[in-house]
Amino acid sequence: MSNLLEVKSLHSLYGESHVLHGVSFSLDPGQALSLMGRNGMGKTTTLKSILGLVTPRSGTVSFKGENITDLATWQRIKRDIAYVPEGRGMFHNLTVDEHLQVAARANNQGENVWDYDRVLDTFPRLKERLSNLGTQLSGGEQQMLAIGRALVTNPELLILDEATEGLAPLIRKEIWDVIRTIKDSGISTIIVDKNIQVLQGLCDRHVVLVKGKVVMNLDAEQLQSNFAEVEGYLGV
Amino acid sequence: MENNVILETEGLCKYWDGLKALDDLSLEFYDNQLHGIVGPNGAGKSTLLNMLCGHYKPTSGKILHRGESISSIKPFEFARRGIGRSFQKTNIYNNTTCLENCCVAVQRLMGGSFNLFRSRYSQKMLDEIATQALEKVGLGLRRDHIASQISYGEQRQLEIAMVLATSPEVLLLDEPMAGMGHEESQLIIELLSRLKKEYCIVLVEHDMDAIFELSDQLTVMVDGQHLVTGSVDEVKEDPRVKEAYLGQGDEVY
Amino acid sequence: MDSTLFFVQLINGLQYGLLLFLIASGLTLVFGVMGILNLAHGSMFMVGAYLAWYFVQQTGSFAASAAISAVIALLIGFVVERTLIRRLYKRNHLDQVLLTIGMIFVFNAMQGLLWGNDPLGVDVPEALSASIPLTGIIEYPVYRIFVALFCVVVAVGMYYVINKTRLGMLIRAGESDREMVECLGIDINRLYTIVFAIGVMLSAVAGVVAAPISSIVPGMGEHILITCFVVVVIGGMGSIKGAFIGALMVGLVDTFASVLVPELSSMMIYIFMAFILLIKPQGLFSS
Amino acid sequence: MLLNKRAERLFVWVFFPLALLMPMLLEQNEYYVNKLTTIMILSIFVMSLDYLVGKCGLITLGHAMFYGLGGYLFVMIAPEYEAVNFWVYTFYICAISSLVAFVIGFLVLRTSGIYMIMITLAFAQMTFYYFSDSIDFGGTDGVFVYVKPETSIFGLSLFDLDNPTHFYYLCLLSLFNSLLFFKVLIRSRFGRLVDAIHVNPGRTVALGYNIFVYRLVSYVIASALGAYAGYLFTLQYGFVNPSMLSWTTSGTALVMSILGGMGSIYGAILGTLVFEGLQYLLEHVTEHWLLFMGGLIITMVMVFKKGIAGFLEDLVEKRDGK
Amino acid sequence: ADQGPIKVGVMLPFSGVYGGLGEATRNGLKMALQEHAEDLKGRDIEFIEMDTEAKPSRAPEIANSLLNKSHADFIIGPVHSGVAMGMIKVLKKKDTIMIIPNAGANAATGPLCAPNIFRTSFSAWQPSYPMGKIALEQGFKKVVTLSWNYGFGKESLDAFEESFTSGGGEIVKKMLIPFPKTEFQSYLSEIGSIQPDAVFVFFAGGGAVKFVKDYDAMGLKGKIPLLGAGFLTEGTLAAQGDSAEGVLTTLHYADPLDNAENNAFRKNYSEKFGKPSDLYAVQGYDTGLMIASAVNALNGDISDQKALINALENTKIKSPRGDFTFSKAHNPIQNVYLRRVENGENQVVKLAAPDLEDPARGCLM
Ligand SMILES: Nc1ncnc2c1ncn2[C@@H]1O[C@H](COP(=O)(O)OP(=O)(O)OP(=O)(O)O)[C@@H](O)[C@H]1O
Ligand SMILES: Nc1ncnc2c1ncn2[C@@H]1O[C@H](COP(=O)(O)OP(=O)(O)OP(=O)(O)O)[C@@H](O)[C@H]1O
Ligand SMILES: [Mg+2]
Ligand SMILES: [Mg+2]
Repeated sequence: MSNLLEVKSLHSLYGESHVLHGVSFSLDPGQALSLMGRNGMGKTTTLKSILGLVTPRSGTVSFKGENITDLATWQRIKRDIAYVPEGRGMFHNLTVDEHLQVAARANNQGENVWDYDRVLDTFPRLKERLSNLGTQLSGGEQQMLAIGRALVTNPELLILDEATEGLAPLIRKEIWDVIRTIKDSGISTIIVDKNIQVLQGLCDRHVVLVKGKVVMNLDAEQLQSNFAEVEGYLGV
Repeated sequence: MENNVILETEGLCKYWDGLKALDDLSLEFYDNQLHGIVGPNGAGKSTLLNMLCGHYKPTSGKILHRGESISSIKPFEFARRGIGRSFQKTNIYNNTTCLENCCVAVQRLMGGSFNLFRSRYSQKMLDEIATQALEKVGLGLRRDHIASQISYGEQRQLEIAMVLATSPEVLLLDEPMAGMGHEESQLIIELLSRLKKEYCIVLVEHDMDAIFELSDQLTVMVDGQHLVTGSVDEVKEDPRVKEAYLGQGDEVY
Repeated sequence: MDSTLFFVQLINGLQYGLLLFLIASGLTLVFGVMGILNLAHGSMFMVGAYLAWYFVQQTGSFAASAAISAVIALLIGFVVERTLIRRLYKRNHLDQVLLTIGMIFVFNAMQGLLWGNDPLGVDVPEALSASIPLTGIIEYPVYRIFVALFCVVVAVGMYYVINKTRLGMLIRAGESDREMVECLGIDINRLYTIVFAIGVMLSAVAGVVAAPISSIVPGMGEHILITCFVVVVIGGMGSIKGAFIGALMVGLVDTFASVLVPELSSMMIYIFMAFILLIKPQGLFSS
Repeated sequence: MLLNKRAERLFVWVFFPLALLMPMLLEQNEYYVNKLTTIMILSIFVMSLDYLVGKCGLITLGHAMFYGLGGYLFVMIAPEYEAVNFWVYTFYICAISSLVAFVIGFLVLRTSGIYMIMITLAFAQMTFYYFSDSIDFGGTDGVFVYVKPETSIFGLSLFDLDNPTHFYYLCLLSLFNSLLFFKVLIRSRFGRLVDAIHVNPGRTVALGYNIFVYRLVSYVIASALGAYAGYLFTLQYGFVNPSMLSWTTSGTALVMSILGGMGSIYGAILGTLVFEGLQYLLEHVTEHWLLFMGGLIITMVMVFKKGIAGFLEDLVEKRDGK
Repeated sequence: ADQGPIKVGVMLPFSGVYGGLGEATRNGLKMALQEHAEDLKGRDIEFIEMDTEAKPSRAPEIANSLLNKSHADFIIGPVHSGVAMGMIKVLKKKDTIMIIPNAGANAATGPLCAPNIFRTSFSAWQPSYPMGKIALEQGFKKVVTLSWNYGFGKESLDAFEESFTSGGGEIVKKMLIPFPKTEFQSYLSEIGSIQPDAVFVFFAGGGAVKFVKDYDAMGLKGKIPLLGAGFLTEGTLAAQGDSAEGVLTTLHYADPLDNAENNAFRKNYSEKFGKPSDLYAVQGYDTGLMIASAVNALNGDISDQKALINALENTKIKSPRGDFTFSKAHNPIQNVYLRRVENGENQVVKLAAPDLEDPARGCLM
């Protein structure tokens, strides 16, 4: 049984404050995993620890069976992981066009399904704004660009932190459709979002974090049966 | 309940070299009402808000505050007139406590900002008002935490607390619920439904549940153009709105 | 001023402006584009000039000297970034001020130790030592024309790389958000080391090219440093086009001020800069 | 509490009593007394810059303009061969330089960041060249002040400025007052705004503050104090030279302030003391002092992440923690 | 009388642009005192060296340190005129002797002259004044003058102008260039369009190198004669190369000056320090001679300042530049030579002004 991603008892700290207390979960190829929890429970920190943006004090992260805990962020990304950060991470001095160009690449299998044009077709709004700087975009447009910038790297694992925040309902639906397409094409995803209904329909695994600990780790059916409890954890 | 027009726009336009981010918008915002604004991404909602608070200068058109044109006054004077705003992108004082964040806001009303000698800690009342603002948004427990070290959602709450602390009469809120958890959102919704009895609130939000629940008036914008303004029910049923913004209503999104 | 003199002064101004761009090019890259506040830029210019002198003495060939000096500068840049600058990215800009001022001290001391304090000169390379008659009795040295052309080549090259290539985009993106660039799978540390080293090399190459038409003296870097900042800032941070136009403007202003308003000529470029910044607080072409 | 860091209190309690005793410990050795006086004058100057840069976030490379102006103003307005009153002229000089700062600040503060650094530099360079080109003020050679002011207030003369020890105490007092002044200022309501504007100017505007005015007030205060330091420096030896106005003077002050720990105010004294002290020591040990000075500065940037003050604070905290 | 060592404070720039000058001066000084060790009547010399970095604002502090901490008997320095002003402020009328081995500001032995201040070099007036007459002799009627816009430069141009215009010459244009700017193209172009009979300049060090090279590169060399105060070609000839050939300058010294003292001095100096001597070494050397001869005259007892000043005033120095004495204002009364650059050396053409005395305007001594 080979996992795509395996996170084992991560402990992460910001300075002195201990945020993750042994987070473990794993993700199979092609699966979508949702990371749920209230504000401040450590979802973003978990993602950052996976990516090496936060250095865990202990614990391991393995990707495709390889221990990547000690690799630099860019080396992990090079193994075909893409990241849409919370807050979008726009470059203030690059245009929309450049955001996409600078990121675009075929993945390690040589696939280039999500190329520049396809992303623009998916988000026609961006096409009209090609020569604007990233920070001149509206909030939602920035979000689209952030997702687009992740897609053009043709990832095997896509990590989305609050990717639908600030999007209009129609666009949000489109994004979910895109994610579903991505998933169907065999790409794995980790999604942080607050819309449980959607996550329920989309994801194969659900991990609930409370104060930096995994309190529930469920598959789709288990979620169904424990829905109320999960909602309790999320404060719905 | 009396419904005065507090804020008004007349033929407001904002062009970003060639792009009409906002085109000929005329709206009225009433006291003691919550005016929701929705529209697809890039419709010009934030742009509108940014002009209402003086952050951007209109390309043309007028903004009237209690009947008086204020399109040409300085940004800080908008706030002095009681027009407070929160930002779409979190915009707080990162390195100090939540309390201190709100104190800055409260102090504008309390005065003494040019007092070079009097200690900033000397007036209890200032602290109290600031604390109340924090408690209103449910951040009471985070009072003495450093703002950069609370979570994103909490920062959003702080964002609102700061606006409240300035005791505005108009509240311009740009996606205050974005990134907030359910419980916190619920808290804000409750808060806003209380506040709208005292303030004129302009709310931009993509969270439809919240917008529908809260709005007394709802404006839909598309591509910088005004599409429709009316009560929630009127707007919900408008086919153009469904097409441009909401979708057919059968999605769970 | 009659029209021929005007014409000559115009050439002088443009030529000086181009030279200024060349001298400022390293700063434009390292400070303007990458956002590293390197006050030791002037020292690198000085080092370039001294290296040029030294290797001309050793090899007898200006071209060889230029090549060796460029490589040495590249190495210096590499080492400085790896050992020092790299540790400061996460910290305040002002720490970079402190660091690079410390570096100025060290470079100045080394210069004194290695090459002494007497003024030195490098001869114009034989192949370019001719002059062409201009007007009246004035001649124009071919080497200066060569320098001007060289500057244009550097300017065009830089503009192309920074604005049109993926590499250039990455460098700019790095100035905006290093972490995010890493999240695109780029080894930002290595990229910045290389680009910083290239910036240092550009500064030093400017020193090499300017050596035959300047006097090589201690402290030559500090005098030019401020002018370089003026150039970059007038143009607007991060804009190659801006730096280029800024340099030309400064060259022209300085040249014509010294002829037309000699009493004010010492202040003129500062008056000019203040004026520009009061009209455009972000410089002429800032993004 | 006024001094809110333990390290800060520690420093103040050690430094000032020691400084009080210094002339006695040095047995009135005029040189050392003078040297320390210079350091204290510089500290005042650096402190005013530290407030501006570290506290207000207004980075300037033109602060020496006011330092020089303090000296030149005295030469300009005081009669050449007559002892004027020190306090009256302190007032004049601070008032005039405030006025100058007001006008220049009005222009300069429209920009920010590197652009502000450069435009402050521009104004400083203009003044620099004005004085170095001027015939009336001795050009690059500078001018002398022949008669030092007397210091009587209400007929009571506390200090004899020709006596180095007296002058020392005057400067020590000035330094202490500057520190106190800034500490009170920072703790004040105005200080809260200064902090807020430094951290997030945009937000402060949105809260309804005219941040320009607060910045201008800070700029004027710091400039006036900088001019006062320049005035003291001029009086110490009775010599004014355009190099007081040069950008390297601003740069060195900036270095001292960063070294001390930006925005900590008392760090300005630390930074000046360490910088001047090191230079003094190294100069006496080796002709290549520049090399070692440079090396030490580089080492200190690497080691002290928040300047010497920050280092001390961490040290004290760590000790307390154990 | 105290018999401890004689303390000699040295305040010179050892780093930066003027570093080379400071070093040469110090070498000359030490060499003279060693050569004349027996004149010191058994007293040792203790040197206290301070780097001025040529920064005027630090000058009072350093001078003060030599005066009050080291209690120096003599303070030698500086190179830079602005520094000299700062030193004089502190040292004037104090119980130490200040000897200026280079800085030429007229004021030092003019309005600011004092009994305890001496100068072994020159006043800015001295090297330039004779050039006016030379220019007239050569038949130049219209001259452009040019220098950096600072004290020394302006004083040099004024001195030239004084003698040149009083003899009927005309200064068609006076150009003052911001210090330390070395971008001369626009000025040279203007000279090219004015086409004067000759150009008189004051530059030193790096500026001199650059100016002479640019003058050549712009095609002016050989068409319009270039005259200058001697600093234009002092210590810069190697860097100037061929461009300097034919330049005429006036100065109180020239390296190839043929007299017994100079020949011995140059030989000894280059043997001792492994490099050729220069003007600044000579000036330092003469400062040493001056101290030695005064100590000798007083038989080693220098405790009486009046007597010491008297002895210093009356020394006649057998200098490599030719013998010289001191004026009332304590500035050398010395020969000024006309020199032409030939084969990379300042060859003496003739004696331009024998025993020239600075007018010492404003000195009340
Ligand atoms: N830079 C930081 N320094 C110190 N503490 C931090 C920092 N960033 C986050 N924290 C703390 O770590 C905890 C986890 O934060 P994290 O951002 O991972 O939460 P989250 O689950 O993503 O929340 P949200 O839904 O609000 O984004 C929070 O309590 C927060 O206060
Ligand atoms: N500074 C700017 N320069 C150029 N174009 C801009 C600028 N700011 C906004 N725009 C453009 O104006 C349009 C309106 O933007 P605005 O931010 O008002 O949208 P919005 O309705 O708030 O959208 P969202 O819901 O996504 O936040 C967008 O297309 C945006 O790209
Ligand atoms: Mg998060
Ligand atoms: Mg928006």
